[in-house]
Amino acid sequence: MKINSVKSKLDLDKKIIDESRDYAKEIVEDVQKFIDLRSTSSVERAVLRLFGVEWYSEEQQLPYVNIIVDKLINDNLISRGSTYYLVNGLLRTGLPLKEFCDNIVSGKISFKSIEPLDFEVVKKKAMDMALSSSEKIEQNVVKRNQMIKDYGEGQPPYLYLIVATGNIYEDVVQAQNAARSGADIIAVIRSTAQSLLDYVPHGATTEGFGGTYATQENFRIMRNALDEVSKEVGKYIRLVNYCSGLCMPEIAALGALERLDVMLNDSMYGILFRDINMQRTFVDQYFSRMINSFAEIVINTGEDNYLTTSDAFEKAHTVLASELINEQFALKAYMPQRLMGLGHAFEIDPDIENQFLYELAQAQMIKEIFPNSPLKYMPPTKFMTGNIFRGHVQDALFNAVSIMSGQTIHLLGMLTEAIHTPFMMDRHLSLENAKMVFKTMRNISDEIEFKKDGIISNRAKKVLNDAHNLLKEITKKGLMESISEGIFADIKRSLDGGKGFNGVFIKDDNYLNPFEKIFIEKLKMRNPQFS
Amino acid sequence: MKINSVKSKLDLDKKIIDESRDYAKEIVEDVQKFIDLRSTSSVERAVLRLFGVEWYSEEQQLPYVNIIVDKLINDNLISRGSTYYLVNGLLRTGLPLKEFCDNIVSGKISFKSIEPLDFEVVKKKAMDMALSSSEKIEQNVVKRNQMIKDYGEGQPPYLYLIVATGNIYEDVVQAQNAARSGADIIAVIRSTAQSLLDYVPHGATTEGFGGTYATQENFRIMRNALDEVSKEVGKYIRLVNYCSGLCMPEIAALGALERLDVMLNDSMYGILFRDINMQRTFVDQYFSRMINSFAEIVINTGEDNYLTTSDAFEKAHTVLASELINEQFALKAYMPQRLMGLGHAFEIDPDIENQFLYELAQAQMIKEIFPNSPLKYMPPTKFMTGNIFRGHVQDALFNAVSIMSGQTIHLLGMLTEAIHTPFMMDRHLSLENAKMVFKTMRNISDEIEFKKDGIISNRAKKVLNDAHNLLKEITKKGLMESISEGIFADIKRSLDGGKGFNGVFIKDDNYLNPFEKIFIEKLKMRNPQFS
Amino acid sequence: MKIKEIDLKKVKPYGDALDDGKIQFSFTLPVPYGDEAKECAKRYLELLGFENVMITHMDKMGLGFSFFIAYGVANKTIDFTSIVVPKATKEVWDKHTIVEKIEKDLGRKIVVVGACIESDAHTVGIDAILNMKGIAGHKGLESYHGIEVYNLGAQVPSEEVIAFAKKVNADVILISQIVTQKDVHIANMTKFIELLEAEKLRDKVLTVAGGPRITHELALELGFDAGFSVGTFPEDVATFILQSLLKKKNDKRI
Amino acid sequence: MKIKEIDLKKVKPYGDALDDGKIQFSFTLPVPYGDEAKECAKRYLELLGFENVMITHMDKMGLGFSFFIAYGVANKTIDFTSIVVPKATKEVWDKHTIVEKIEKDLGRKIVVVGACIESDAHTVGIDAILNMKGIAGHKGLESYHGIEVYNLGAQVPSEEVIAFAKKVNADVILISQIVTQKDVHIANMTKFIELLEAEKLRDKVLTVAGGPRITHELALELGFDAGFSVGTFPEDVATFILQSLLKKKNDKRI
Ligand code: B12
Ligand code: B12
Ligand SMILES: Cc1ncc(COP(=O)(O)O)c(C=O)c1O
Ligand SMILES: Cc1ncc(COP(=O)(O)O)c(C=O)c1O
Repeated sequence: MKINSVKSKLDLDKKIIDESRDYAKEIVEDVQKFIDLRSTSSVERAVLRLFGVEWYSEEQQLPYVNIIVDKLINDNLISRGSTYYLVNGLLRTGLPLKEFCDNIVSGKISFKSIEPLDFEVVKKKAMDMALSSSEKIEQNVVKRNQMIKDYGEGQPPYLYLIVATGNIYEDVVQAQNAARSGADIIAVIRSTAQSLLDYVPHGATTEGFGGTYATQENFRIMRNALDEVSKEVGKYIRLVNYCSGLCMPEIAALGALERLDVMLNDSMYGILFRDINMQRTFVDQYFSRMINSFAEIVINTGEDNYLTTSDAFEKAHTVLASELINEQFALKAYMPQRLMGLGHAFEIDPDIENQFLYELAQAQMIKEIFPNSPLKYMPPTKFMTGNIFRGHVQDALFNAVSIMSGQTIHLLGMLTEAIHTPFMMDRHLSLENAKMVFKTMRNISDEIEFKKDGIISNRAKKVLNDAHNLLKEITKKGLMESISEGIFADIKRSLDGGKGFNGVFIKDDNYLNPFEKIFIEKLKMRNPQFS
Repeated sequence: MKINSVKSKLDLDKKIIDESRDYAKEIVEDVQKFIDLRSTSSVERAVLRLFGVEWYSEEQQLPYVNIIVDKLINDNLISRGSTYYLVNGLLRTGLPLKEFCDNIVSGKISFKSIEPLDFEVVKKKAMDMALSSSEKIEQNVVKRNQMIKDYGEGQPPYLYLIVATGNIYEDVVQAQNAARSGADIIAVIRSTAQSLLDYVPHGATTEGFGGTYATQENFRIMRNALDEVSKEVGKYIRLVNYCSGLCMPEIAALGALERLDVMLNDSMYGILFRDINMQRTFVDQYFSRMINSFAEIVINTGEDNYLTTSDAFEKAHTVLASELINEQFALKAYMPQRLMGLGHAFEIDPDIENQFLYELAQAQMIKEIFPNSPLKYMPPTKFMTGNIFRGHVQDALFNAVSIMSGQTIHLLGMLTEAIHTPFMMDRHLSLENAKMVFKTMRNISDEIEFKKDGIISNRAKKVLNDAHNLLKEITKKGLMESISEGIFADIKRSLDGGKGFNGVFIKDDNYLNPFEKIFIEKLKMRNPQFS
Repeated sequence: MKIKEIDLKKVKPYGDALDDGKIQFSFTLPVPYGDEAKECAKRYLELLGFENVMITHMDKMGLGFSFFIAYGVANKTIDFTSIVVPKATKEVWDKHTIVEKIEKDLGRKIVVVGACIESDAHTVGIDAILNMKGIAGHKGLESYHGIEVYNLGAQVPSEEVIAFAKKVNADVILISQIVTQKDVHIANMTKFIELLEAEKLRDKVLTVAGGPRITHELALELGFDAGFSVGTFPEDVATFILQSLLKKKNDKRI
Repeated sequence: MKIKEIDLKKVKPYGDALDDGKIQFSFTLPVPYGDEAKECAKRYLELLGFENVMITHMDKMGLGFSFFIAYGVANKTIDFTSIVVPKATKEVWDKHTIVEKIEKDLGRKIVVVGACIESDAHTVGIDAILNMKGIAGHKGLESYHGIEVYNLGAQVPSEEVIAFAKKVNADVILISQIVTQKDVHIANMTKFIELLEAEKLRDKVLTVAGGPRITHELALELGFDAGFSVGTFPEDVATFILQSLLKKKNDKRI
């Protein structure tokens, strides 16, 4: 993804930025120690999916991976990880993958009944198998790069549009038409209920609620549709889905396998906004991000959400603080900055005098602090109303700030935001709005400077200072404790509360996850910053 | 009218500005010599109107002033001006004004039949009468100032809206509602045909064509309506009409008498866009502006019109050149800068990359060159389409440039510009758009600086240079010759061509216009720059 | 005045003049872009009964879809004077008055339970009504002396809300529904009321619904005692609750 | 595919899904702002035949007027396949071809007279067609070898245009009408054609009208030979003229 470079204009104090980053690092290292000791049911399911276990049991109405991992849990075997038992079984039975899994799922074979081979023997085989799976993902990376080379791509700010009909086939119609109208990136919004499902639904789906289920087959259908339209419009169209919720690592695996390009993935969103257990989320995000990074998938973090429940003007610094934390978590997962689509949003009340200046200050500040990250910029939502004409102007102002401050991933604001999930024509008008503003202001970021110690510059400094103070405070308390006190989004979550806690387990000394090893090794090679 | 001050950002060469202004001065002085020798039928009618001759002959379907001046022309008396014969007649007959005029109009008394008194005697009486008329106008000035003091007023950019139903009573409904929605200034658009009528229609009118006739009674009705709503909304609402066309000086007189606040008045618009004779226009604009100035009416010049027939990007410099000329003409008529609402417009094709930057350059440049004039900024019209949503965004960009560059009189762009004369709801939405953009960007002009030698700054310099060259060329040829070569708006007009030429005459040595004398004297006192 | 008087018994849209009937439209047709599409859009609006139809803009929207902006004239009239809209409260009291009246007139505290029920996770609206912070400077019910608030949060099943309300002996249940896609709010609200009836609580507790697409009328229709929409302040809701409880109290007395 | 196929014989608006019938509206009613106004707007759209009407925005517009934005569902369908739109030309030639064909096939120059007639002073449109400069890089007819152009400018009375056309023996008269308020363009165009008929020139010269609200259909209806609207290029007009003149020539031969 191309990232615009924007010159520094805010006169921010580098020392405060560096210190803030150091605090964030300290905060995250603390949590990472905790993460390193644990795995989760969804991590193990993701591992199985990476091995290719993509089947679904109609009888049990569950994916194979869930049935298998549940058996390992019930058999008290999970602390070694799913790899060991899968590979051990394959070696012992000599069955092909599908057949072996069929037998486990149907109960014909039980894990306990298979004699364990020597760890190193299993590990060797597991590494071989994982290597060949990883190659599939690497081929996706190659293919993406080739297509971008062949077709070209848009230019930042990339125009990002959502489709959300609930029916993957209707989504295809709308996504292709959005691309024809100028979209660069298409996100298929997920059905609301999905993030709290502890399994990934299966197959092509045509009924969703406020969105379309994320399934491997739906990923494939949409990827094909976008490849088709990429060719037609002469521009590689990126595909997005949500790597969030109880199945975060599995979705990461599916995204990697089906060549998604961008995934919403946040180290804390699930905790705060879906009441998913903290421990579960921290562990899940680590492996998810490693997969994302390996697949060269750009992640999008969810700080914009904070501003839907807390006030964007008063709590602007929480966005920055959270981004610094998200950055450190991503680095821990061997993700380079160029894949970190840190999120922020244009959500200050437009009734505040000089709102535009404050939004500009915030957007420019974030860009200056994360110059190498493909920032994800969210449009106004909370202060949109049923007045679509006014909304269209709010969106135009948002578009203006985006191009003025060099944002990378530009989610399109919809004039009907407060009314319904977007109509096809809403998307069309919204694209037209953004394209027009971007074109007419193309080089504005290069042209305009900010007054020293003016409203813009002072606001940015204040927000940075506040974030600095907040991070300092979190360093003292620890992140988990801070979250339990409601530091982000005015939402409080406890260490053992929330959904999915029972999926967390402490890893055995003999725990095995060959993908983690391979990814780390290759990511170190690919990104010199980690070696 | 308050005028925002904007700091200099474009690094324009003061020498080139000064030289350009000197050229404009030279150009205008040349024309002024020509003007000083002449008067016109409409100037003489204006004089009569200032004396209070406001009646209308139903029988002849003409205003008294037309009938009277036509008689003077037919009797070959006009070169002394209308004042002498009117006042002489009054003195000789001892009749009150109305009765005397009745007799002239009905033909019962003819001017020729009245023996001429000594010039000085008539002059003395004329001066007395004119002085008392002028006081009425001065009272209007006092009243306006008092009302602004009592009610307050908007802040620049002042929101300027048009009404144009054709029916003055329907206009009142719409104008009052526009004020209630936030308008600062209301213009009653004139019926299309009116500018080419060689008389001012009479009475309250309810049928117009694309606008409402400008009549003294209509002025009164609207002034009362706006005074009423000013009180209601707690803000003095200004009234605008068109001081253009064949009756320019008369409309100026009516505007002064009925307390209009702003009048469209241009030294060349009639020539170019209404094919009114050049000589007629130059003479008429001189006396009109003097009246406007005396009544403290802000004029609005019409350079925006150039960009409807020539290309706004290529011919941007003609706007500046024309403004410099309009400024000099106004100075000759003893009008201070603070009353010169020089016109310009946001009319560059939005399909040109960086259009916004070019518009901003132009608007800022004009503001820097005329820092003390209440600039009139016109919205996009030519590139508006039937797509009202896109149009609303174009208008938002225009609003942004206006607040960024400190414009004073801000004509509201209408999302339906390419479709119909504005609906009530169009005005409402358009006000909402501008108010929102202004509020959200309130202090932006103070906050933002332009890169040295960037696109904005270079564009402004280029336009200034081109205007400088153009003015230099006009200096050589003379303005009249230049116009005949199509220097403005790609339109060519000849010295003797066009409408209304037959109304121009050379003044006698004994020519008398007491108002001119009084106005000049008082204007010199009021505005030290002229004494 | 020389213009037609507005006849509120025969109202029509007003574009630029009384009774010109002008309406603006935008819509998409699943037909390929071209002159035929434009004509089709025009005739479609004519088919719907509009006159003087003008397609002012047409655009290609991908393959096989065209977008239109249009103006047209509607000729029917409606009698404005006959329209009566039921309202939850006639008069809204301010916080101070409410607190005073709770103490003096009601003489006991009010227990309120609130939640975003079923699939809905949009808590901002109900939080605005219930939480201390309130909205736009208007403090929420938590801040009212004499009101005891339990805010159960997002995606709470109706069963849980009702069970909780029973437990704390609630006077009022407030439920919020923001998502309306495929009329899911109607389904959720109906389910809630049915469960409440099954529990025989329907007449014992006051039920109040809210959300941007909830009208008082709709709420009544679905069996609630009141409905509140966009722009509601905590005191609007508190007034309704208190007035209803005072009425109950008086009714009992009689 | 698991979605309904589009049936072009039964077309309905498409909001977010096939046949959902969604349309957006905005309009003003001359009624005072308030809940009754909102209900009135809703019922009015229902009266016009729309279902599922949602007033998403209401605003006060001065005294006694309210502005509304709404969405609703239209349930009628239209047969797209039956729509046929008459067009001035089947195929448009480029300038080069036109100039060549004038010389070779027509064998004589074409005389064109153009004007903005009556009250209309909007010359930009007709200038775009006639003047050297043209529009968007497409040169105007003046630049065509073989076409002689007289552009009479703004606000020319029909009488003058016709007299001039007679004088120069025009093959074609082009008239432009931009202002349409109170249907003044219809009145002006009708007057023009009547005068032309009175002069017995109706069958001798080609008549072409143009302007943003002029359709080919409307022009034919009013007695013109063709009409052109927004987005017309000089070559569109030149092609029509040449094709008509060539046809005339051939018809004579036969
Ligand atoms: C903030 C927000 C979110 C946040 C919610 C955070 C939170 N904790 O609340 C997040 C990001 C989580 C979110 C998620 C989703 N959202 Co959402 N969201 C919004 C948004 C931008 C603002 C809503 C809001 O907070 N308004 C401000 C409050 C104060 O207003 P209010 O709710 O109307 O409340 C007032 C009144 O209605 C009333 N009121 C409300 N409730 C009650 C209750 C009672 C008892 C009373 C008396 C009064 C009352 O009083 C309040 C104060 O005046 C709207 C768009 C918009 N601008 O409206 C979309 C919107 C509501 N979301 C939408 C959707 C589809 C979703 C998702 C389903 C998307 C997806 N597929 O993932 C998810 C899932 C959420 C779920 N399960 O419900 C759609 C709903 C479409 C529809 N009409 O059906 C909207 C309209 C956006 C859109 N155009 O697509 N969303
Ligand atoms: C420029 C302009 C002016 C300029 C005109 C300068 C000039 N010499 O032309 C000035 C400032 C003088 C002006 C004045 C007025 N205008 Co004016 N003006 C416009 C504006 C902004 C642009 C028109 C334009 O130039 N379009 C660009 C050209 C290239 O497009 P076009 O005309 O459609 O032409 C194309 C096609 O239609 C076609 N075509 C056009 N004519 C012909 C002829 C033939 C034979 C053919 C084949 C093709 C053809 O080919 C062209 C090229 O593709 C429009 C708003 C808008 N954006 O449309 C208002 C607009 C047309 N004006 C309007 C009005 C009301 C007026 C006034 C009456 C206002 C007043 N009361 O004073 C006056 C009076 C003018 C008069 N007597 O006619 C209204 C008309 C409303 C209506 N539908 O009735 C409009 C729509 C603005 C509005 N919303 O109020 N105007
Ligand atoms: C990181 C992230 N994940 C997920 C979502 C939303 O989807 P859900 O919570 O339904 O997975 C969001 C929403 O903005 C988000 O920011
Ligand atoms: C100075 C001036 N006068 C008059 C007009 C228009 O009105 P008319 O020519 O009908 O007088 C304009 C239009 O923009 C103008 O700029």
